[in-house]
Amino acid sequence: MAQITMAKALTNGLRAAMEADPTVLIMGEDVGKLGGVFRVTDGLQKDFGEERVIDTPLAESGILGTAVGLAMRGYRPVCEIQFDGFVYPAYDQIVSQVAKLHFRSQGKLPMPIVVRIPFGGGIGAVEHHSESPEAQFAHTAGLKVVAVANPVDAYWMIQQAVASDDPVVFFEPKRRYWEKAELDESVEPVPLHSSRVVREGNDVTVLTYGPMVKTALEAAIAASEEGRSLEVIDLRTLSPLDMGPVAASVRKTGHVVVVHEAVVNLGMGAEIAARISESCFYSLEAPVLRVGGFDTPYPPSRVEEEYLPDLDRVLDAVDRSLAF
Amino acid sequence: MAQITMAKALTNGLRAAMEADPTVLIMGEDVGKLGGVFRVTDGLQKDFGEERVIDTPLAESGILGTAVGLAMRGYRPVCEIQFDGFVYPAYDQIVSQVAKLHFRSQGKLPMPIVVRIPFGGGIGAVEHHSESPEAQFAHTAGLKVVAVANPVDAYWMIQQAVASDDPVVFFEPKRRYWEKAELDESVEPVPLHSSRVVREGNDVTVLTYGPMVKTALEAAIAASEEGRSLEVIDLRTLSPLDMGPVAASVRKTGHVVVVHEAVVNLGMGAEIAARISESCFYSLEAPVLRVGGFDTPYPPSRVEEEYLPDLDRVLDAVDRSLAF
Amino acid sequence: MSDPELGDVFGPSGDGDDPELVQLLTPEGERREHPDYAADLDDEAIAGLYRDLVLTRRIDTEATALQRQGELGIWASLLGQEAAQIGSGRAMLPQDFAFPTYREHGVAWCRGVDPLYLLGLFRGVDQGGWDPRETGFGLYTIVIGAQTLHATGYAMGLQRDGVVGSGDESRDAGVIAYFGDGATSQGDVNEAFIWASVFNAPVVFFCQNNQWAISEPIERQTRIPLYQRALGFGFPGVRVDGNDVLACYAVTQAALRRAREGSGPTFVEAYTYRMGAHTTSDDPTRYRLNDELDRWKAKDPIARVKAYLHTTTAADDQFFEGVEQEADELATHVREGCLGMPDPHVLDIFDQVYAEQTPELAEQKEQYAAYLSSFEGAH
Amino acid sequence: MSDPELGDVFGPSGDGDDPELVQLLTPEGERREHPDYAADLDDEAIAGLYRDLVLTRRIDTEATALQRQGELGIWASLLGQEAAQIGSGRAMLPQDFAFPTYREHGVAWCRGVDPLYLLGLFRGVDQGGWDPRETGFGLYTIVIGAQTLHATGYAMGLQRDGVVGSGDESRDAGVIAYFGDGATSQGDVNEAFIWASVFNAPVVFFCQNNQWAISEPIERQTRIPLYQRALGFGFPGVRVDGNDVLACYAVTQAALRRAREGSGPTFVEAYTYRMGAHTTSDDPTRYRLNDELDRWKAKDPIARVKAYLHTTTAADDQFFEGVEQEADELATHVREGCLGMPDPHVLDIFDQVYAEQTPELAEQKEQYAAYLSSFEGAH
Ligand SMILES: Cc1ncc(C[n+]2csc(CCOP(=O)(O)OP(=O)(O)O)c2C)c(N)n1
Ligand SMILES: Cc1ncc(C[n+]2csc(CCOP(=O)(O)OP(=O)(O)O)c2C)c(N)n1
Ligand SMILES: [Mg+2]
Ligand SMILES: [Mg+2]
Repeated sequence: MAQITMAKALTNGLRAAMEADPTVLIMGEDVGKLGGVFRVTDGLQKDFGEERVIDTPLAESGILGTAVGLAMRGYRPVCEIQFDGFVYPAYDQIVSQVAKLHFRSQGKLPMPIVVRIPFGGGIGAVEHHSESPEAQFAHTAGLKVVAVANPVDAYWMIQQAVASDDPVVFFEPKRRYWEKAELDESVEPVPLHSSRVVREGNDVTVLTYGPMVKTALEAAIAASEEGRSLEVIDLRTLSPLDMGPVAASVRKTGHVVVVHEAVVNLGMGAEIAARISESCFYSLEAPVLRVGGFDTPYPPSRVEEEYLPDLDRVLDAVDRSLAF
Repeated sequence: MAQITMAKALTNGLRAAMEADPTVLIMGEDVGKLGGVFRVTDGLQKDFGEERVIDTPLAESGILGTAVGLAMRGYRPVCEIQFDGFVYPAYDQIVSQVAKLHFRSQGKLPMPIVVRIPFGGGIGAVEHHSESPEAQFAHTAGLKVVAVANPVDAYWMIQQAVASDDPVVFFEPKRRYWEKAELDESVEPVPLHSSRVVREGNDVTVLTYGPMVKTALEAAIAASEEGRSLEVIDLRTLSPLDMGPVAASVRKTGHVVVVHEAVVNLGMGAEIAARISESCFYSLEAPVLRVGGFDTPYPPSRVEEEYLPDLDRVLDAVDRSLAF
Repeated sequence: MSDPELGDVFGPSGDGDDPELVQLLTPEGERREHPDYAADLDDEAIAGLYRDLVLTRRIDTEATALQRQGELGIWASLLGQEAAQIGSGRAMLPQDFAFPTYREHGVAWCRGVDPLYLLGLFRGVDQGGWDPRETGFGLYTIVIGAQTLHATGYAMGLQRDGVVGSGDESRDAGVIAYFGDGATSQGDVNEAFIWASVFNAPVVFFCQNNQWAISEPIERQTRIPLYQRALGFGFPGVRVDGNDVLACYAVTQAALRRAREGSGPTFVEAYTYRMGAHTTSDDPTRYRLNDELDRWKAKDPIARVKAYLHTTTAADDQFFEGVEQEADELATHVREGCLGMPDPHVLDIFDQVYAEQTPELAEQKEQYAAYLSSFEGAH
Repeated sequence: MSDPELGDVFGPSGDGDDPELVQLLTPEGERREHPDYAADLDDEAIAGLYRDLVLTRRIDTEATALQRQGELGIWASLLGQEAAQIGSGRAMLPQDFAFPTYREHGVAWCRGVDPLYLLGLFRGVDQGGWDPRETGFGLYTIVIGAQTLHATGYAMGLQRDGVVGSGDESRDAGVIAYFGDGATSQGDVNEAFIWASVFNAPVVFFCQNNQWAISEPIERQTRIPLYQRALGFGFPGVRVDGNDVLACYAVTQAALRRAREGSGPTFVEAYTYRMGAHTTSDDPTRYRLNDELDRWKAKDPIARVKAYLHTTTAADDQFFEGVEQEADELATHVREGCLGMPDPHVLDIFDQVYAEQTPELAEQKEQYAAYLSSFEGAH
């Protein structure tokens, strides 16, 4: 079977979604001829035309605001935000309109909109190109939020997100766009809103998503060389959270480390820690430890390697948890 | 001593700040002749002129964006956002510019901007007028975030916020604007970024801020009639959090309930719960319980009383904590 | 580069005899000719518009009274703006779609939305109970300007559906985006202009310039007449007497035709006046003078139609009495409907968030239901 | 309402002989007269501009090369836009203030910002190390359009400081907001127009229309010439040949004078071309054709000044050689400075977040320092 990159898997997933449903549209800056700055929409305008793959004016609020109108008319817009840091001009339309219209209309106006956001750091970029704003969307009722970690999930989850009648904020870890995996299309995908154990272990549960899944897996390998067995869970869906596999794991290990690139303060780790202590209070042998960004803006790229959680910082937290 | 409402205390605080420093400006929609829809800036344009109290065009991004430029020129803009739900059009300027310019410039461009946001529900309003977006700002490094709960704090904290060289997002609980208290200006205020025990107790620690402080105090009174002693802490500052008094209380009680109007999922309670279990793991006799908004948009006002945390829901959580 | 003379560009005062202002019916009820616009309405149709105006105003009066009596949380009165709304609303075809603000009660009326739905929103029972798809009337939008982008997107959807410029008049459709003078300052509204222009979208931007954005006069939003904003975006702008229902009808009809034909967007500035407070929570005596109000009273949108109809055979005393009676009946409907409106149930909100319910939320609902029922024993 | 003929409004092709385009120096190096604009520059001053142009281009070339060699994360080339930037930058007085995007390397040069600071940003060492207050040159702003509001606010600050229209030419100041053609679609930029217009703020909106926003041609942002956008907001707009340094200088100077005098904002559209890729990460062969590039090559902003200077006595071979030599030295400075640039220390970022450090962050720094030093033993 051929190896496929995450970027290409997303392209193929989008193509499949567009073939399956003529109401699916793609819109954003440079998504047409250029195929997006990460080439995720490469070739789609050529094949589906300018009416379905729309190079928009340079204005994110406009992208989401017109997407709302298109959705009201029965379309399924897939909006590309060029980089994480540029979603904020569209924030109002996302939280006050996209997230609320189903509720406002008591279900008469579903909002089947996907907001694709390449996110996270590690690519040596300038300011605003390495942000991790997922917690803000997860905090917004009415949105569903997912993050993909590998090409196979990317292929299926983008199709599931497009098929969803609810708005989905879809985070793509840009530093992992060029990682490859084998994609067997005949294997049935798991549901969109489910988390998954990606490596079994007994000593410590490592919870993560998006770009940090790879880091966590590497940490697990390194730990196993020291005789420590880490269970790694890829959360996949950030809202709603799928805590079933998490709770099962925590009951087994009693130790939890949550890892993400986003600032720790009020990041996903906060919610996960709070929920675990609510649901697994007596199983916990140590507090849930959080590894993530410091409470600073994302720093200049020459220090991002030290800013971002890495294998060592994950292992350090594992040590601290076990030593608690 | 005269009783003063929170709205009036804010007016007086702003007036004092404007008298103390000619670079202090007020800007926003309807802040001039009208004195703001809540009359917090009442009379200030008359006394300080249109150059210092600026009725702006109707555009929140414009308000914050021009405030950035004014701050660069040495002014201290106090921006009024008319209602919580209308801060989102300014979100980009707040999180990508106001919050980041000190960092971007390595301290050369301080951003002494105050963003006043009347927030929260309970006033029978239509959509977008009852939101509690504080967690999103607390998650943003570079901002400081506070919430006031009573007229005395309002009077001092607004002056401290204006005097701060850092940007402060200043949340005012609109349902408490007309609550009164005695203001003795000769009593020295506590620092801006400090939390405070507002009622001592031994059985359960109730952590809250803004509009829910009053609710928590009422719950404490009701609980005391049943022989339960609640310690109520007004957090006052949401970023940075002042966890000192919190930890001391938790070590004493072993039981914690966090209360806020905002959606529980990724609300302030999540961070507080995570931190408490990090710092007081062995003191906790029950998980930190959270009382707040459900994971829905703010509902139509005819059900808001049932949606909002109230005395009964706080007591219910207290019971659950003690029964754990 | 010559300095701009502000006097040159600021334009008309809005008086009826200003050439820039399209007017077909004077405040005195006399009909006027305009080189570009004519209302294709016979006197009977004008009598129909009169009825719309009166009934709309009655809904408004009744709702204001209900708010005063504590039955509504708030009410945004359209007093003075009836002609702008009825004129534009009646220019719509069934297949057209309107995106309102929170004040378009007259347009709602034209779209067949039961006024009780409007009251439900302001009472706090729901956030707009009507069906936007059935009525071609979107939900009220409170975040200023947001709906102008929705309108533009919807118009782009019409283009993709092949119902713009197809030549089939029974299918071709257009969109109206309503917004106020204050809204023209929002980024979203200007982005909507750009989108509509670039994609040549079939949308009419219908701005009711009622001279005020709460307490802020129009000078806080622009230093030139608003309809000229369109010049900067490459599509036509026109200022119409917003208190003249015939002119509003004719101008909107022409703009909608253009839209449906595939000739792109138009900006219509309906020059009118907010006769009442911004909402029932507002106190306009703090910021504006009575003589302004008096000047506008003389331009009342209903009085002039009545004056005109008196000169025709289309409306006799019986007609006017009939309309009054209908208005009374409507007021009763509104009042009784409002008082009898059932409160929503808090547990229902959990089901309205998503098309596909989440396990989290289902659980929250269940827990909250259990909590609520724990009180039942106590009573 | 007559249908707009798009042909009528779309305006000039941008060719030099179009009357709408202000041009003072043709691509062939011939000087032209313009009824409204003249550059108050003698040949020596023009030779100075030539030097600026050449040195700016050299900084750009060197930075591009350094990026290719892995020394910079990315670089945004200004190739082709030197005249727009040098012309406008040199029209500024010391007390003026510029708000750049990420591409204004030529303006930075005029403001005395060491190019190494620009490289530092693109290398990822910091986010702009220069002092905006000392240089009157704001930090690079990457979020499209955001800086236009900052510029407007700063200009409002100038008004409040009494340094607008005071009549004292040594004190009166103005602001330039730089932005691209793509940026004109952002809500923020249009809000800046509204603010500047309503408050009559002393700001020049200087739009470098380089025909592209990454892969999107100008038609995706507007259907009329961009300078006409200003018409919709009530202030003058002017289109200048952006490859003509004299015209850019003269037009900007006039606009800045107007601003400083208190006559309000001006929109300047510098009609130019992005000769290179959007940034070093971009591949323009995917979306544009070579013959467009070739047509613009013939309008090179430097060649025409050189051609002109050859017809004067202000510049001889020695002058041109001197400039080349200076350029070589500058290139060395840039290269060596870049290679020798120290990396930042991660612990420093904790101190740069707030003016008043928080206990939380101080603690995080301490813990992280301890963590980092725990590795030191290991090595
Ligand atoms: C984004 C946003 N900011 C502020 C408000 C508060 N607000 C409600 S109505 C209004 C004035 C609107 O004026 P205009 O657009 O002229 O409409 P009008 O009310 O006169 O019909 C304001 C500021 C809002 N609803 N949305
Ligand atoms: C808000 C925002 N959205 C998207 C981007 C990504 N982006 C960077 S440059 C650019 C194109 C800008 O075009 P233009 O304004 O014409 O300036 P130019 O690069 O041509 O100088 C885009 C889309 C951004 N920086 N900010
Ligand atoms: Mg208005
Ligand atoms: Mg460009």
